[in-house]
Amino acid sequence: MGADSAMSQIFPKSANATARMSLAGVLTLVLFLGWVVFTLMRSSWATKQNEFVEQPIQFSHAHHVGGIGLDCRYCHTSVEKSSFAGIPPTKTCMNCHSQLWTNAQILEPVRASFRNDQPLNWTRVNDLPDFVYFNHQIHVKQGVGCATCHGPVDKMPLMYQAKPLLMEWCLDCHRAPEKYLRPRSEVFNMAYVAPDNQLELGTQLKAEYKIADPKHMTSCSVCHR
Amino acid sequence: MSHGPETPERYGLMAEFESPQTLLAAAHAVARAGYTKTDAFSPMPIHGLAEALGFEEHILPKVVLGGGIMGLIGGYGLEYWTQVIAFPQNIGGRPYHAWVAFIPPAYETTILLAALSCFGCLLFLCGFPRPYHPVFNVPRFSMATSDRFFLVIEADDPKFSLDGTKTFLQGLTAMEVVSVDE
Amino acid sequence: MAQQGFPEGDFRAPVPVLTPGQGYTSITDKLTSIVFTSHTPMAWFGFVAVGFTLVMGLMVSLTYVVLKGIGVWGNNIPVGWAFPIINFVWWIGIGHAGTLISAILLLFKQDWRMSISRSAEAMTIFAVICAAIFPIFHTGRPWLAIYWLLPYPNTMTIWPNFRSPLIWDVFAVSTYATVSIVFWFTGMIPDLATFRDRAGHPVMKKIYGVLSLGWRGSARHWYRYENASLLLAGLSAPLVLSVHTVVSFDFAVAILPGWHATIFPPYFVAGAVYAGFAMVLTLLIPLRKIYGLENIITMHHIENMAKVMLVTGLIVVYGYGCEAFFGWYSGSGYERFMLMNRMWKGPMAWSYWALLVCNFIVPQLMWSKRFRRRLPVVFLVCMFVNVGMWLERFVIIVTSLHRDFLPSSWQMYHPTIWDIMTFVGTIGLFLTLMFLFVRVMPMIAIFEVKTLVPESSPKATAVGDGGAH
Amino acid sequence: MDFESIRKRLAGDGNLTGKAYWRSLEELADSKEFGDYMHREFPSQASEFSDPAGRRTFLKLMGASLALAGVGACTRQPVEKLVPYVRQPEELIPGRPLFYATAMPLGGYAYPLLAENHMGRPTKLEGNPEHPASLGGTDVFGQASVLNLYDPDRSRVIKGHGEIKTWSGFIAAMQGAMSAQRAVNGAGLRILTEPVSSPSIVAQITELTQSLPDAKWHQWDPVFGTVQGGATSFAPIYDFKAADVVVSLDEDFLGHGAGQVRYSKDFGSRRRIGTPNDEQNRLYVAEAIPTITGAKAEHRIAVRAQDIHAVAAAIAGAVGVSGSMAGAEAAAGAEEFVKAAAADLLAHRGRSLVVAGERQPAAVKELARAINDALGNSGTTVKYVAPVVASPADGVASITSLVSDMNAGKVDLLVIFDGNPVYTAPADLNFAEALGKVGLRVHVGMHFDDTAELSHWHVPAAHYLESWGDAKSFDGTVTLIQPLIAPIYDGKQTIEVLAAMNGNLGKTGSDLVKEFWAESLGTEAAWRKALHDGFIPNANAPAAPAAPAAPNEPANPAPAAPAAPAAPVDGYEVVFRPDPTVLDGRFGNNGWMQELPKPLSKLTWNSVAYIGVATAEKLGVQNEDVIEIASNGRRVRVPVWIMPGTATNTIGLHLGYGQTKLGRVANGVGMNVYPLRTSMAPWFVGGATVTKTGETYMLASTQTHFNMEGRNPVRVVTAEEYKHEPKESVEKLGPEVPPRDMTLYQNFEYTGNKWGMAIDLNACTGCGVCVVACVAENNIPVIGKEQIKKSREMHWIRVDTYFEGSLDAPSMVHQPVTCQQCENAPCEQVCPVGATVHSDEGLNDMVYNRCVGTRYCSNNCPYKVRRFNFLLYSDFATEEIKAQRNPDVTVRSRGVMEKCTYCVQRISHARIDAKTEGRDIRDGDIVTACQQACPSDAIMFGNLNDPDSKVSKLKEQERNYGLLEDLNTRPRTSYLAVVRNANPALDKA
Repeated sequence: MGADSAMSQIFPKSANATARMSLAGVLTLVLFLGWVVFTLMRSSWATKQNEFVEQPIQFSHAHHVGGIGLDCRYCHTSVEKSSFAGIPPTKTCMNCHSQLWTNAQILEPVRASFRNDQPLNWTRVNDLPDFVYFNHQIHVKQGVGCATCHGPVDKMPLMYQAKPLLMEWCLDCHRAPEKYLRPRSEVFNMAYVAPDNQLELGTQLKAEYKIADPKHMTSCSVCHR
Repeated sequence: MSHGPETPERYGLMAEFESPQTLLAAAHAVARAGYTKTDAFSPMPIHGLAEALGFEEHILPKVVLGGGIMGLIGGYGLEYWTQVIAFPQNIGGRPYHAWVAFIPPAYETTILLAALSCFGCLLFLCGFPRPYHPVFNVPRFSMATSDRFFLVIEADDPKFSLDGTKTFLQGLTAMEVVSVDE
Repeated sequence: MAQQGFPEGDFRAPVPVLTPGQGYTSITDKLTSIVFTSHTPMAWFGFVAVGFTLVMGLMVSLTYVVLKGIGVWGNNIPVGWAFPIINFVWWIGIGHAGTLISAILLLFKQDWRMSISRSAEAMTIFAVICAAIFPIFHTGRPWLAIYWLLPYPNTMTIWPNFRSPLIWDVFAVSTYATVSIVFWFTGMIPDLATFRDRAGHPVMKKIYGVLSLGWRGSARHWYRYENASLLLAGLSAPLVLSVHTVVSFDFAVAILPGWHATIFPPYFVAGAVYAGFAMVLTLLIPLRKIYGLENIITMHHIENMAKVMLVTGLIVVYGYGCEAFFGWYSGSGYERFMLMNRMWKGPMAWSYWALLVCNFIVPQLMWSKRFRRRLPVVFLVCMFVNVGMWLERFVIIVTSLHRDFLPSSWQMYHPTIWDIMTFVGTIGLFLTLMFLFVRVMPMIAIFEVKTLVPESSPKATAVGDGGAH
Repeated sequence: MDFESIRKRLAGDGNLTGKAYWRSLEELADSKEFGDYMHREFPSQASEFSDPAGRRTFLKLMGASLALAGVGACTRQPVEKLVPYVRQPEELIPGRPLFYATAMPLGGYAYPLLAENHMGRPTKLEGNPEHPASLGGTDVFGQASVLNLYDPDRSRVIKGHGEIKTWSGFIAAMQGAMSAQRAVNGAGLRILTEPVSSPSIVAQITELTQSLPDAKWHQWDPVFGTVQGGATSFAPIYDFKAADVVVSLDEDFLGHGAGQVRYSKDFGSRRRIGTPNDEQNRLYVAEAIPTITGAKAEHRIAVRAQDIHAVAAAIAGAVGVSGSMAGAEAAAGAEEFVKAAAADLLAHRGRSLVVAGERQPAAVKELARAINDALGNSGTTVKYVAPVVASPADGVASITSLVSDMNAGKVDLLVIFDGNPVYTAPADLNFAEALGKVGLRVHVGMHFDDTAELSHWHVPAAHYLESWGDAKSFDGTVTLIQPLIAPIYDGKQTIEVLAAMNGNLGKTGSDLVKEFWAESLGTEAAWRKALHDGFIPNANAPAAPAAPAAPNEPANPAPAAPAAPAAPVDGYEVVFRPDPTVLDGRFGNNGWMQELPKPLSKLTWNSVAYIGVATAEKLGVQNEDVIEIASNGRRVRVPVWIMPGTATNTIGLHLGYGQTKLGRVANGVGMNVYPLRTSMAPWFVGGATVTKTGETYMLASTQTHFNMEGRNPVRVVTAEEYKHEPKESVEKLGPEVPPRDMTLYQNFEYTGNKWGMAIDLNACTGCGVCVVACVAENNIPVIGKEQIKKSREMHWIRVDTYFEGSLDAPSMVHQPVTCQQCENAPCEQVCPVGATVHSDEGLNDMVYNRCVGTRYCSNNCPYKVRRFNFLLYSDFATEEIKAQRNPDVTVRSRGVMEKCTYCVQRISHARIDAKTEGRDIRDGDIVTACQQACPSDAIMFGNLNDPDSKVSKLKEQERNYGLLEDLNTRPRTSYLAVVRNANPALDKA
């Protein structure tokens, strides 16, 4: 065993610093990745929040709701009677557009649809996973304003998803509805602004509308079947 | 001899011994002689060697205990917060705070953190990782991990003097005494 | 430790752990040469080849399972758990021997552990790896199970259910894996340093240099090191007991007759150690032959392990007894039926008797010193125990499930080829990892073995060593 | 197995289009020989290849699993389209189902239904509560028939001489043929239909036969109107409500037939006792092979079908029916039974009832009537009216004469409406051969089946949910059929084809039906009301030949003098019965029905030979052994299933299996026993020989153990015990139940709604309707025989059957078991991810999208009611099927656990509607699918916190008990014990 043969110093002085740096580096990297995942889950990339969606017709809610002042229910007829708010049949569009803008190019798809009895294919904007059973009827009834979930639709030239629609977002309200409730009369009012005493009002409405306590509202089967 | 062309700064003097017994004896002698900045090297643990060099330390157990307590509190805290505060749910009619069921995970986290802190603390105290160290500059030191025993007196020891210390070491049945460069 | 005046042949006279005539140099040379040799023994290639082939099988079967669903296995309702969970418990059990040897024997200052502790620890880690495959892949949606079982802040604000023994499992097994690895690595640092200094090739030197973190055998480091080892051992001991206790909770906490039994924790732990030692022997007997380690892993070791097996085996058998007694004494019709079904009436009664033969009858050979010292016999007995412990889990899981409360839901269970491929595959994985480890890492704790050399004791007077320099 | 044949099939008979090619590949995988091949080559793997789930390709799997991964992981959702109407129907509210009254015509009878329609898709059928023949209940066929609508194997094109033709092309051809017939007064024209009660269709046919006096109208249906030993001039209508004692002579009135639902309701009303002192009825049954009617009987004897006449005669004699009874003494081994039954009958004059077997000779029916007349039951518990279906009543005679005409070459034009006579006609008639002698053969049917293949023309028929029409229910009530959807495969209705033959073209079904009823109903309003109600009360259907009187004023034709039938023959007796699930085979391509366990044997996907224990011992066979049965020169091979309680030397065979042309589900499943069935003896024949072949054949049963092992999951007490010590008698049958307060934990309080269910086992007949209803409501997948065999059935509610007593004369009990919604749910505690937790209303929620599939919950469920998607069971590939799915229930994917949730979707809807109306949920607002379908009202669901709810009242009864309650699971579902009102004279227990 020739020990002399081997030089026993195999690393330069700098190696010590490098070693410790790399150790620290690994730790920070792990933490960083964790942070990345955490934010990515909630990012608008994952939730599609605030994304404009390509539609067969560039229908402007801003114009129809904000401008003309149509009520939500003129088109979304079943919002008070059904889980599904309802997408207007072409007929509804033609009610007006058989007189107005009858040869506007942008409306051609609508007329075509009406002529050929071919439905329009809209792209869903506020899209919940298929295992979530959201019901418009009850939310509208219990004083949850359209704008609370759909945002300032009257100011949206093109429709986009205003809220993340993540489960934590739903639960935020299901755990403490008083934070968002408004009088039934104001549900369809786009201009409504929450009063300063929202919590007070909300608590009072909650009692008045007999809204169940969080124990019920956070039961799984309320939304998942 | 492995001196570079220019003479670099000296780390200390290293004496080589043949057996644990001789090393241990030498260590006692060195301590008696009043040297403080010293160290001994052996391929396996030799009981009483560190003490012979006048070394004592009791941090490790305390750190481990601390780690354990953190693990316990952290683990049980997590369970309590998630099951009772964050999202309480009626699971099979069991209470929200089902402390009986919460014991096993808390127990495991306790051990986990204790063990990790023990390992971390060991590295920290030994200053690992430390791939470079002056003593490696001595070629024969490569045998310190197989069958040779070494003793070093560092140059910045107050009592250190090249010749005096060298002769002193040679007096301790050292097989050989060499100088160690930084 | 020299003979302190015991009369000749007194059993209290400590047996030398190593065969006499071992020195630092000879030990270092011998143990480093295993890795730094130019010609690897043919047997090594043989084992790795076999192991690797089986690993391929494992990959295929796991892919198929993930693509098609666990329906390709034999599981059904009522037998919701079968091969995968049996294998999981079996592997986890095997793992326990390693920790037990290196931790508990260390606390009890059993010197003979030193020659075998390292390989046993390695075995632990590889066994846990094999075990971990099953709980993940046996779920219907592994791609979710793999992270939904962990408590992390998610967008659903949902947390795991800490009342479920499966979550306890997640914590226990992951902790066990982590701590074992830490313990194992800590133990290797000085030996890696030895490798660093013995390695010829500069790259090898560098690699081992990095791994050994710059260990130089300083007295202060040794002092802390021994402290740390003791502390880790002190932590591992309760850990290893808790792990199989928690695994047994998977069953004990359920209401199923045949699962719902208070005896399970101690009985499972004993079983684990039993299986573990059997596996250690199964590995070491060939290994010491292949690498000619007879001087370091002596008959003394073999015999001690055989004894431990015998004892733990008897504890396990006592467990069987208790199960039977409780079943009868409970007075519960379900429990009694379960026993009858398990032992006589049921279509799977064969498995119960086979398990008694493997775990109870055959190991009794170990009472005789003659057999304990005859390697083929010991090896054979270990094989029986390995099989027996697998059968034990089969009996507990499958025969209890297939006939539970409502006669209308009683059904049979038949494994499929994919069940078998997956199981055998993990054995291959285990072999492969084990032999790769032997090839590149110190399979025996060099520095510890050195402390067994007589002159390393400070009191010894003899100077000089058996080795040459 | 030779690959040649497969290759040939792949190389393809020319008519395979690209799409069809893949379908045919699947059929290939289904084909018998391929199946066998798989079994031999890959014993354990067969399933993956031959079950529906297994037929997914790897790629598809990959896709699916990735999609699944998407569900949980933070990946983006796939884009979803919204397609609104162009012009929205005014009554429609998007997202809300509409209900329409309609009816299923089967064997000439109407089965009244309410169809649930989601945005134009009929998804679920329920009984019509207003209709006297339904009262809200249905039978299994009513529930399952919605799946036939979407059957992907229905024929989609008109075929003429092997080529695809148009409707006008067909009309042209028909007009040609018809004009030829007009020349000869229709001498060569024959029309073959199934039994018809539809006034409008009858009108069309009459118009035809009047204009062509020599044309003949034949009727054939292998089940309905098929009589042995002559037809009777009258049809009985029973009133089980009024009957204290019922004697059934080989009649399965609870298990089969047009009256099943109403009869079960009435019969059940005499079993759903409220207090221990309520009088319940008593049922005596003499039958050859066990039926669920026999299972309900207090006293049942197994006698050969041939000997029923003797038993009837003996009873007649004992009750003193005038005139000496032939063979009255010959009731071998039944003396005791006869004596007791007769005594009981006499003791209940006017409140008793003798029911004669539909499949027994006229003589037996006449005897039964004589007895009822003698006892003064006629008019109180039974009414005898003229047959509801239009003549001819004797299908066998009808088809026999048709075949002889065909053989004689008298038939130039044969139009076959529905049915598959080539497959079902009596074997001795050689219908297929005779068909070859017909000049022009036209087949109108839903499938391109055996008959279609041998016909020149095939016209796809419309499903009744696509048709306008009318039919009479068993009691003569005229019931209207209105379409829920336009014909999806462009099918034509019988009435349209007939009209075309009559020359009035261009009329839609609705025109024809409406026209027909216009005058009889008068106003449009009346018509609308009739449509809404689904039936026309007491309508005197115009123009129907032999106009049947409506039940309330019975035209009471007197019976002919009882003529003794042929004397019994020794040797083995073969008894043919319609299959409980596929009937005569017409439901063969219906996956739900194939997978619905047969009531007593729990067999799926197969037909077997039911034999008694003694017979089995004699033959030295056991289950799955294949025997060969030979009867007058013809032989079939069938696997054996030992059914305790089958008459010795009797072999029970079910029709409808072993088909080859129907579709992907039916083809190659089971054995075809029609070859044994002759026109002389369509229902039972003696003197058969049986040999053991030594072969075995795999049978898949969902229950393998029929013994209660002394655990009494079903508690049975005698009426006596129950009267004297109501509570104790029931409690002592189960282990002690731990007191509620005996717990370390504080019990959860359920304020507000607290859902619970009670199931009256005394009323349950074990018919299995609840199972099909649940399947339809909850999108439960069909998994195939292999998977069933592996014990992976997916039904959320199952009907357990237990046998007790002697092997030869066992008593049988049924128990529908579904998730018990335990308050201390063992499953919840062990789920690592909290995928199953309790709702505040006490539901045991199952959150599919959270489930990772450890199956721990199932292991820990003592009831084993949890179901696991071991493979990708839900059919994501077959577009047609998707339209049937209930949009309110998640379609579960691979790797998740699923189970009953008390139809939580219905609960949610009721809750939301109640809240919207600002009120509480009323008792009865929520009706679970199983409860709704149950023909004997055995299932009750409601709020346990409402002391006045029906379910609370039921749970107050002394016979109420919880299943395995001793485990302290605290089930929300409880059972009401069976009370046996045995005749002391016979009771040996």
